[in-house]
Amino acid sequence: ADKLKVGFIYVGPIGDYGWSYQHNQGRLAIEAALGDKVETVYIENVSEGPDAERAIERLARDGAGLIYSTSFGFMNPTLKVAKKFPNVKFEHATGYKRAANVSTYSARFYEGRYVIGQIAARMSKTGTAGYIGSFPIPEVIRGINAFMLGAQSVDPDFKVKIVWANSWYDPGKEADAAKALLDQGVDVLAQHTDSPAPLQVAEERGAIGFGQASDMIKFAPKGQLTAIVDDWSVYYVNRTKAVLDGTWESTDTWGGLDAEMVLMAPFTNMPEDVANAAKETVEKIRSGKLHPFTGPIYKQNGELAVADGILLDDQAMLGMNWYVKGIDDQLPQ
Amino acid sequence: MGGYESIILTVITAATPLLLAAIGELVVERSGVLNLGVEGMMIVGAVLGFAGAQATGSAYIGALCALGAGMGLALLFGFLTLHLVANQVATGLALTLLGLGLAGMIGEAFVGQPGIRLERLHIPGLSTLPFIGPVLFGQDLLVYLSLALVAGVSFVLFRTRAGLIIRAVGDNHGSAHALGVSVIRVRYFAVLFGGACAGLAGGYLSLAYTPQWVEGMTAGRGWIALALVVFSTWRPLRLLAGAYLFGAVGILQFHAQAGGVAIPSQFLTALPYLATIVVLVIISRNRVLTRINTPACLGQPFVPDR
Amino acid sequence: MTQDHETNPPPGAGTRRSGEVLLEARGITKQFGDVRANDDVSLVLRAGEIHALLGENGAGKSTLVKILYGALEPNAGTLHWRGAPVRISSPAEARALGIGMVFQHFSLFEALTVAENIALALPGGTPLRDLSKRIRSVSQDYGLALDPDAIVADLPVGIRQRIEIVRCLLQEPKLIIMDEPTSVLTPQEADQLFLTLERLTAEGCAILYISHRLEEVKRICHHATIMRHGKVVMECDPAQETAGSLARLMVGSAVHDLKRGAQAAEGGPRLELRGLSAPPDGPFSVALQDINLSVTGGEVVAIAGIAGNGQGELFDLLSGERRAQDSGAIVIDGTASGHLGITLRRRQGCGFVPEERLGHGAVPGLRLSENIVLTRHGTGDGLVRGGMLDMGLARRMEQRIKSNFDVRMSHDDPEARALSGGNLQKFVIGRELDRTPGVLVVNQPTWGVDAGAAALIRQELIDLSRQGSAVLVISQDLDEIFEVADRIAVISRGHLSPAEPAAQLTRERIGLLMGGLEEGQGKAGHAA
Amino acid sequence: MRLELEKRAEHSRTMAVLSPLLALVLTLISGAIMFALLGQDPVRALYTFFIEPLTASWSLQELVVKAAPLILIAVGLAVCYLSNTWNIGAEGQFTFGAIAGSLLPIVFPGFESPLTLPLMLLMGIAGGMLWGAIPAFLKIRFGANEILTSLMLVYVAQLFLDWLVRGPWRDPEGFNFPESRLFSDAAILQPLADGRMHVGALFALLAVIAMSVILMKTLKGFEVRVLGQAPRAGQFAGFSRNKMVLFAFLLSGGLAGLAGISEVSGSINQLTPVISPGYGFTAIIVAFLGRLNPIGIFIAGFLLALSYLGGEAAQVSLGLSDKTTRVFQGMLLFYVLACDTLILYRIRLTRAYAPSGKEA
Ligand SMILES: Nc1ncnc2c1ncn2[C@@H]1O[C@H](COP(=O)(O)OP(=O)(O)OP(=O)(O)O)[C@@H](O)[C@H]1O
Ligand SMILES: Nc1ncnc2c1ncn2[C@@H]1O[C@H](COP(=O)(O)OP(=O)(O)OP(=O)(O)O)[C@@H](O)[C@H]1O
Ligand SMILES: [Mg+2]
Ligand SMILES: [Mg+2]
Repeated sequence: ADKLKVGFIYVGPIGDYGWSYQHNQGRLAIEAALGDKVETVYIENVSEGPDAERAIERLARDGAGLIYSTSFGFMNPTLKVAKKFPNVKFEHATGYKRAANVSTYSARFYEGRYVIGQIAARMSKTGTAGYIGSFPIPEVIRGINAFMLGAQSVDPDFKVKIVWANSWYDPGKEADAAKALLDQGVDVLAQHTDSPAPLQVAEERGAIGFGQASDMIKFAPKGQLTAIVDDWSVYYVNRTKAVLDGTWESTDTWGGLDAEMVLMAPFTNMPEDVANAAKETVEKIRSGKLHPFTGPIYKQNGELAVADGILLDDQAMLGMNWYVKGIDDQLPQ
Repeated sequence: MGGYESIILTVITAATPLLLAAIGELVVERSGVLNLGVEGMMIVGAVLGFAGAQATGSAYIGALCALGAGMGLALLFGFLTLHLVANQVATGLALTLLGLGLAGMIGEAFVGQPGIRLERLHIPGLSTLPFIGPVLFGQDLLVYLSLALVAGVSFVLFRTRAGLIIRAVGDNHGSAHALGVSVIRVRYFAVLFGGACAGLAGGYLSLAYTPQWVEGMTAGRGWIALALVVFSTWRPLRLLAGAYLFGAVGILQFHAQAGGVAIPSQFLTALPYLATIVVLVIISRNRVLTRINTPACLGQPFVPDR
Repeated sequence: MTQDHETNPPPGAGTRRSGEVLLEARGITKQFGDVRANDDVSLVLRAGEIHALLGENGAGKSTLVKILYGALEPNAGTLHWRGAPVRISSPAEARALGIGMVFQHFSLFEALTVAENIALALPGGTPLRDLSKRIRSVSQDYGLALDPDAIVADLPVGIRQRIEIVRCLLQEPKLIIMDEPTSVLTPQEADQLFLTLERLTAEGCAILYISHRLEEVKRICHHATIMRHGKVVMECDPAQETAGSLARLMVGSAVHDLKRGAQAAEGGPRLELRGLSAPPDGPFSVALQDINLSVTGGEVVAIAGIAGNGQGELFDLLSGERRAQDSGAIVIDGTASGHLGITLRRRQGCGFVPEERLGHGAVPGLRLSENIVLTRHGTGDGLVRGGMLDMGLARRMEQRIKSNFDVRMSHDDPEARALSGGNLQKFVIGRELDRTPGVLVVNQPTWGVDAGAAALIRQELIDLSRQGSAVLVISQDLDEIFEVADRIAVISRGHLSPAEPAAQLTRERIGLLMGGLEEGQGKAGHAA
Repeated sequence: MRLELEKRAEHSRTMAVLSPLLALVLTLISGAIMFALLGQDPVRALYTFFIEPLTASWSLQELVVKAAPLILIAVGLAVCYLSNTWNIGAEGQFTFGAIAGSLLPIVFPGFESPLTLPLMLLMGIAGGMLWGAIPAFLKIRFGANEILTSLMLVYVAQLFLDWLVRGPWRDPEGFNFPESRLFSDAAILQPLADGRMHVGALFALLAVIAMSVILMKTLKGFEVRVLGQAPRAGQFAGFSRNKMVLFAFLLSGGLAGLAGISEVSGSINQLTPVISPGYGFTAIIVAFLGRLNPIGIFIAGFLLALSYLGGEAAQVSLGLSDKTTRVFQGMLLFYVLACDTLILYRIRLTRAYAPSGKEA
């Protein structure tokens, strides 16, 4: 009975091989690391609408002492349930509202995107990359900006074409988007949607691209340059231990390459110098020498967004809804 | 590859699963049965197609498995709606639910594995011709099959006795029975054919379109296929046009986005749906044609006198 | 027409029980749930013979012939074809033996062409184009002209009957089963059919002929088998019987003649049509051309005509299911009513009975009491108050109609579909008569109804008129028309001839009018 | 031997009651077998699915929360299907109703008065009606097939909502995340008890009662049934097919819209890109499962809601996957549909007919 029950709420099926799949890997890591001190349970495919609160409450009522709600849309439901169960600890991914028993956490994927931006600029012959977005939310926009800043650090005239799939994962649609981009003359693909479909398209068409959420090298042995891997296991194991130790506190964690919440898959299919440059960038970011959003950064209309030498603060990054100069897409306002 | 030919290739790829599923459903509906379980049969086809290819290493065997999977679910549907005269609408919806569940269960083992791609058939000499080469001669087998099915279904339905019987059963099952046509048998055949096509459509997704298994990868294409059948007023050639139109609008919206058209992407994404409505409205104004082509017994239960 | 029928002797008369035995049924029994539709029925059909199968509604005739045709399976009994036992388990097997059938309720496909409809009943292998040629030649040959490329939905009932017959003929059958083939035909069409039958029997064909029209049975049949409650009660030579004696044999008791009574004192016109015209309301419908008619209280006026000449369209306009373009074209009790809907016309005191009982006059899946609400919700009978239904009242009305009009049912207030056709017709007419409507329009009052029930219904129509109501009967059945009508008009291709007193009209003249004799006289011509 | 159906002369009232029970028994047996095959204790699994959610007040309330929108939508759809109008776009009408109803609390957050909620609900109903009126209009005016148009409009409504909450209606204090501002208390349907059950549940109950009365007791309900079963007879009765199409779409759209705004106001308290776990589609199943009868729908709504709750319970306490739930639900539906055959037919196994010999 002194086992800690750890609950997970997933927005998709654990078989999506993307977001929910990676969180489930984190859950398995807890079981592997903490063995019989914990018991984990999960509910998958929980819609972000009215069902979320019930699913979370179900876990709390079933005796979970720690609950991870792993999607932004679970934010308000998590807080509501947390209010009712002050003794249960909650961890909400990618949100911004906290409480005494609710922590938030997310990963600085944009650090990885800066790295792949640089690689893209070095590898592209046409000087244009294609970028498949899921939905225009700050998380994705931040990624696009980081990618662009990375690319511009190599080639100031680099271009990026953006299409929105309006879906987190629909392999067919993502593939169509990828093909449309390649047909418009891009030769490198980046994606912020979850399926390996765009990479498969790149592989087939002899183009290159980057994996998303996990290492997708199997899907594109010649086409994947690297992948930004979501790795929640370190964080999950630590936080679960903290509950076991009684040291858990409400915090906001935003870990990146240095916290090993974001990993880069091996750099392949690129010349050694490109790979070395990339590794160097990773190292610099990890050690804090390089921050992707360091001024001067200009918005699309030329307005100065971040002054010279200033680091953009987390608050501004969290709600980012502007593009950096050089991107000629338009955001819904 | 030049711009237009690859756009056309993309459109063909996007339209093929819709076309495969819809041409099967067209035959089903022509025989008077409404099977709303296309999405369910497709997704089971997708997962078993993938599984079959993984197990044997052959995408063709995978496609056969997909076909068989679709037929298996169709058989279940047939038993309920034809033998037990259960409500077809509700049974079809239940089939979708069941299919999504089964596929997820079966697919758990295959998540994260790259699939085996159905090869493109390269016809030496022809497929390297500029423009028409890749478009006409460099496709995979299922693309040709989908086109052959349209031609074949069109021919069989309107030029052969078998097709005549199918249309007759859909038009008036009572009369067909009185003439000695085994209504139930004809409908079983049609339902199984529809299942085979839906299964293949699913297989196309996991073997050719995006060779992988991801849960829920049909993403509503079964519903679109159903809509296309209505859109086509149950005529195969119009179905072909509809599927390609839908595919084309879907692809072109990505080109519009990438080309920097300043319209919110949601509106562009909604375009294929809006276009379908508009074209349907235009078609529907010719009510005589619609009436003659609509199977009069669609969805109605039939129990033979014995 | 290819033959002049004056020069042909009238067919029939005389027994010819000499031909080869083609089909013999022994001890056929068929059970439907609690109903024993056929009980140990035996029957012998010979080549060259027209064999009548008689019986009142529900006697089991259709059931028996469906068994002979392989469309139903008997529970017991055997069939013998030319002396050898056979099992006929499907219509295809029956056709292979040489048995053809013309169904009582058409077995046609509306969305298909005539040729396709016919092809479905023939063995495969004939290309449609060759078949079309054969259809053209055979149908010409028998005087039943058909356009093989026409779509059935476009065709009137009479032509549909032709398709059934030609379909049967093309199979070159040795035995033809006809279930009430003449119920939708004009006298001329029926005569043409009889010639065809005569020719077929001369060629050695056997014909099993079901009809409720006893006169025609007497005229053309060589032998008759009479059924009652599923059993064969008697065999006879119909030529030796009278229509009355045949009816008595069928029903088991006498059928009374109609009492006409004197026409009531001439009232004013209650229903007037003044230059009523209407364009076709669909691709398959007939245009009505300048129709004039006046029906006064106290009389029954009948409109004769071949099916599909605008009767349905006229009925829809009279009932208000379709509005007239000119509101003055239909005058009811002095009020211009062409623009009114059916509910308002009912409120004016009109009653309507359409041709189709199930699906038009009544909803199959609803109870009889609910079917009363169908036509009487807006007539101020108190069935609806403040939008709420008074089903108690409806049930009391149902009881009343049931007892007043002898509607027979197995239990109280059943669904309409559970009633036999004849009983449903009694109910549908009783529902309107129960209101004593000032104007009653009835389309085909006794279609497919047996002699006993038909007599009852016709008597009710006459009685209503004698109470001062105007009754308009649309019918194809000339016997019926002469029985009930005071005046008769004929509709042909959307034109209506002036109504003339029944006593001054002969069948021949009506036949000519049906053929379009007076169409468009003195008026603008019409396109054919 | 072969299976034969014999049509009953009329609907069997006994079987109408017995068939769902039979279906339930068959489901339980098959479910037990399936769970045993998956290595579970069948009794415990079935208990988790069907009984456990009924044992606690909170889950009973959750059951109501889940069932209410399903019932509300399905009751409206039943009127459509009874009148032979094929609205399968309730999901879109739900969404559009939610959008329209949320206009007040999002665009005019300062407007807090006792009128706020009633106005929101009315606007929600109006929004659903508006979205339903489109396919009705296209059908009446152009003869466009409503199955297709109403389905396509689902996607359009969802994308429109998506655009709104990511664009103009984004919460100004929400760090540009895709969500609207939270509704003020004046715009929230109040809870009925200590749990999440809110006033919206009463709408479902009222709708069931109202629709039962309308369908069984009023001329309008009669009109619905007549036009659905025999359109020609409906015309003969003086009812208008076109008006019925409009009526059915407005009614079902309005109820779906009401369900939409009730969910948003009562459960979510804000607009988000996803506001429905497919209520509009599940409600189609509920409508048929309840045999298009309001009382039946009431029961069916709870049954389906129970299977969702039971499914979650099974995931948590038995580790059964979400897919098992769906398979199980599919099975339940199949049995219910199959057993309904008995209402209109007798089933018998017959020996093949022997050509000679008297009675067998
Ligand atoms: N499929 C059936 N199921 C149940 N009962 C049936 C069925 N078909 C016919 N019956 C019953 O069998 C009896 C005989 O019907 P049948 O149709 O053979 O009569 P009929 O002599 O052809 O009458 P009609 O003159 O009206 O054509 C009727 O009482 C009818 O109720
Ligand atoms: N398919 C069927 N299933 C069940 N019962 C049927 C069926 N067809 C007919 N019946 C039964 O047959 C009777 C009506 O038969 P039908 O309509 O053939 O009339 P009928 O008995 O031939 O007399 P009528 O000449 O008045 O139509 C009803 O009692 C009905 O219950
Ligand atoms: Mg009969
Ligand atoms: Mg009959």
